[in-house]
Amino acid sequence: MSVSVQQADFDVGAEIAALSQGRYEVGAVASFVGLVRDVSGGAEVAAMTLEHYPGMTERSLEDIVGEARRRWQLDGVRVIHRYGRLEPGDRIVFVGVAGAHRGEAFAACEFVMDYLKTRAPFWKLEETPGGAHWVDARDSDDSAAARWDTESESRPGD
Amino acid sequence: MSVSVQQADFDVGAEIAALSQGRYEVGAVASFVGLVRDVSGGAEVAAMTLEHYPGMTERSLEDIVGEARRRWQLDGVRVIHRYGRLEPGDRIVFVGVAGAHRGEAFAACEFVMDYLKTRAPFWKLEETPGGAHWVDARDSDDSAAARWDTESESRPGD
Amino acid sequence: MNVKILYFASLRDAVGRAEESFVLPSGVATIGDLRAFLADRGDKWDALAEGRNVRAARNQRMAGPTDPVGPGDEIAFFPPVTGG
Amino acid sequence: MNVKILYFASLRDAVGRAEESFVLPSGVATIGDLRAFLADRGDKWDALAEGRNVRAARNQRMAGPTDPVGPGDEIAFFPPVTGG
Repeated sequence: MSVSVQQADFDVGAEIAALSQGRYEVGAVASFVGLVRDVSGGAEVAAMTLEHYPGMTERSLEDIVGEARRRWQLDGVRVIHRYGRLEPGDRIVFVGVAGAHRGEAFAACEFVMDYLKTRAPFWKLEETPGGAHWVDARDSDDSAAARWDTESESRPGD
Repeated sequence: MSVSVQQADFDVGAEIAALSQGRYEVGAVASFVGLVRDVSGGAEVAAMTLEHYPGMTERSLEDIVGEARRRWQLDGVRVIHRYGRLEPGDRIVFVGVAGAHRGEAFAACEFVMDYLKTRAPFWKLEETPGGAHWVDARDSDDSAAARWDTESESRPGD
Repeated sequence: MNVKILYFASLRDAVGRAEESFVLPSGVATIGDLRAFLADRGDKWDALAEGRNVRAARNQRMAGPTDPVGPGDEIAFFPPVTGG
Repeated sequence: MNVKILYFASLRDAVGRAEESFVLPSGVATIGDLRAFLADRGDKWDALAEGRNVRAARNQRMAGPTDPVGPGDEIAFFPPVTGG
């Protein structure tokens, strides 16, 4: 099970350990944790609610993991994304990638995050002193995802 | 204390959590765990012993962390490197970087690993069926480190 | 020729519904056709008008305006995603 | 004009010692001078000869062949590092 969409929090240390558990060919585990910040575009954020599209969410994350596995030689990939109401400091997302060498693991982990940011159907509703409002998509996320369309797939350190 | 050089294992989940604990401006924690593999250059590896240069090791890691903090806007950096005898599956190194956004955190984490690989005074002695031998440095590590000399410091997703 | 249409996030708030069952009129063959037809309802449906930043999915996969719409499809409209 | 010299890993194995206290001869002003002087001891000290892949540190920071050597310095010679 490489993809989970859930309300519950997750255990980062256990997830990272599971990616190399009993797999002695794994030399590198790159991972990412995304957290709720208490500021957004200058406004104070008291909490946010993550809405998603059940069914499509899991499918889109599985597609992204599949694409990462096609692009790089990987031993394991794990994605967890939460939904529901979250407060500043809460974990939102985990991506962990295991491989023989660090170049592949880093590249694939960042790739999964960049694609997730533009392709997985989640939307954030932020609670600020000015009221609740939907977060706008960021252009920088589009450009982060777009560079994987052109960039060479192999990177130094592989 | 951002740098530790130690024989003991470490708690990955606790280290990652500490990087954002009580810091609600942190939106991204990128991290890396390096592990002992059971193969190296085609040979079976039963164990390895990591030698280091006490004093210089800590200093070189602190220099690398300082350089990362100069290049990117970061909220926290943590490096742990073990020495002594380790077996396949054992953790060798941890690098964790906290920042507001993921682009900076990913870049700085990979930068620290690439610099560490070519600048921190550690040497691996591998135990294989053919006897113990010192691991040769890899050219790909030099090229991975060298790209940070020329590459633009800002990246998409920041 | 029924399709299920879903609306999410700010777009759901704008059109005032999360879901509808919709009988495809003749001439509505693509996602783009469907969106234009819905926008033509006027008033709050303006949120789907051309120029608005709306994304679509067909059967739970991202879809473009030229992708076909067929009977039994699940079509979703939503703003650009903001997860992660 | 004493310096402390350290040897690590395969280079220590080759020269057969981990450390020595060394009185700088006149004319030995740089890391490169020192390395050449040590290599001239011959036999196993060939491991430090020109062309061998040896790195150096001065007072616990990476140093190049043109960096100066002075009294009280801690100079280390070692193969390229392989940590991480």
